[in-house]
Amino acid sequence: MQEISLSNSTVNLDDEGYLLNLDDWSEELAQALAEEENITLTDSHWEIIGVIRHFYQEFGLSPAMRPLVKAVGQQLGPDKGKSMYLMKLFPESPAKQAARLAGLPKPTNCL
Amino acid sequence: MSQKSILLILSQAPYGTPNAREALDIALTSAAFDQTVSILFSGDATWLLQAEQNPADIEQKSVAQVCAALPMYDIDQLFVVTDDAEQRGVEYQQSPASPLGSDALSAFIAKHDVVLRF
Amino acid sequence: MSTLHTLNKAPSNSSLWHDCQRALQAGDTLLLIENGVYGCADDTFTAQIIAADIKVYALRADLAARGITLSGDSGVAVASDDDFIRLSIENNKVISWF
Amino acid sequence: MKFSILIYGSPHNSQAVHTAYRYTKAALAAGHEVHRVFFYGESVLSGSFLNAPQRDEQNIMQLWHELALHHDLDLVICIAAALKRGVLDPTEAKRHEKPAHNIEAPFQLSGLGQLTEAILLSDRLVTFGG
Repeated sequence: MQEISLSNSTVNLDDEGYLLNLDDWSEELAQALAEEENITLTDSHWEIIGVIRHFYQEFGLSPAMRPLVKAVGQQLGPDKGKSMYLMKLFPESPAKQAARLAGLPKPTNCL
Repeated sequence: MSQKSILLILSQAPYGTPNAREALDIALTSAAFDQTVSILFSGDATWLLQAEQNPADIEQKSVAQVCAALPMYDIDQLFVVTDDAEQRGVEYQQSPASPLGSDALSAFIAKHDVVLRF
Repeated sequence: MSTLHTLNKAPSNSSLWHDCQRALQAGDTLLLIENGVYGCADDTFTAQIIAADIKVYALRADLAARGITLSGDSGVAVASDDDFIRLSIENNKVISWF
Repeated sequence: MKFSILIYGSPHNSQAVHTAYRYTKAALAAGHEVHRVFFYGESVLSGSFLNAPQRDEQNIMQLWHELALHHDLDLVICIAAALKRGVLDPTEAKRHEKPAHNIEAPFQLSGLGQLTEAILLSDRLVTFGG
């Protein structure tokens, strides 16, 4: 288990950095997780985090890459609904990294 | 990798056993690997298409929600055996699955390369 | 394009037998395995299928385990494990009904 | 010919795992290739070395184990199905902070993608359900 310290609390994470308790998510947590991965969250990142959280709410799944690209395209327009665009924002692996920052479970249908 | 036409026949009810959900996970994964998967809802699996499922009180995830996600995974070849749904009184009319009569079943099944049935 | 179907439940599981039966096409093969071989105890279950130009086999080990013997004129053939492999190859795909 | 085997039935509550075993053995004996055996659903319980049947009863884990060593078989247990049923290898036991594990080589945990790959690369996929 890992921990991450926020201003008023400490949040538990699993060994891969995903939240143990999904209700612990906050924007401050997303910031802190992003810093650990050397990502500075811009509006473009927040848009994607919003899309992926909405996806989880609607379907009960953390999306794999293809459905994530599709959801982003539907909600933010075709220019952003491209894997290249997501790779620039989340270079490690967009589906996994965005799910982690958004406080969702690790996607199980990933490659 | 090569392409094969994969048909997944679901026959079990959405709740009570994990079968339906585990079968859908095969579809989601195959789609993530860029494979074309068709899904046929037959028998008690026609209940997956029932409107207004709310499994919150039995503390299970909604299988209907997963079905709703299928088009996002580009799984849009969905079919329902209408005789089975109607025999059970399933309210499937709003679902995106195309109707298939049981007399057309054997020909439909025969045209796929790989058929998994759960 | 023909299919090998395997069926592993007794005919008392009538919805499974019904679902399997309506998926069979002329030229297909049905192999009864496990409790499916109880379908050989009464010819009426298999006679209808055979009449539709479907070959019907029952797996030897499962017949023996359950004490089921085939009546000579039932039209059902006994299959060894090797026959199961051969039938899987002779047909284009295998669908399992369970 | 290249086969892959998908097992779905429980080792304790169905005959599926044993029928699949006999099938695999017969395919190998006839000189065919078995590309992968994929354990899904309740069949993941087959891999546990903590199953302790009576000495005079069948030990299905042992049967598969010996067949795999003899023929260099790829025995894959679906990781998602396994974890929720308490089937873990040392790595997953550590990751989930569990005090024990119950599977080891030649069984290995992997994702459902291994099933998709097996479907694509095999001439026949044969399912054994519960």
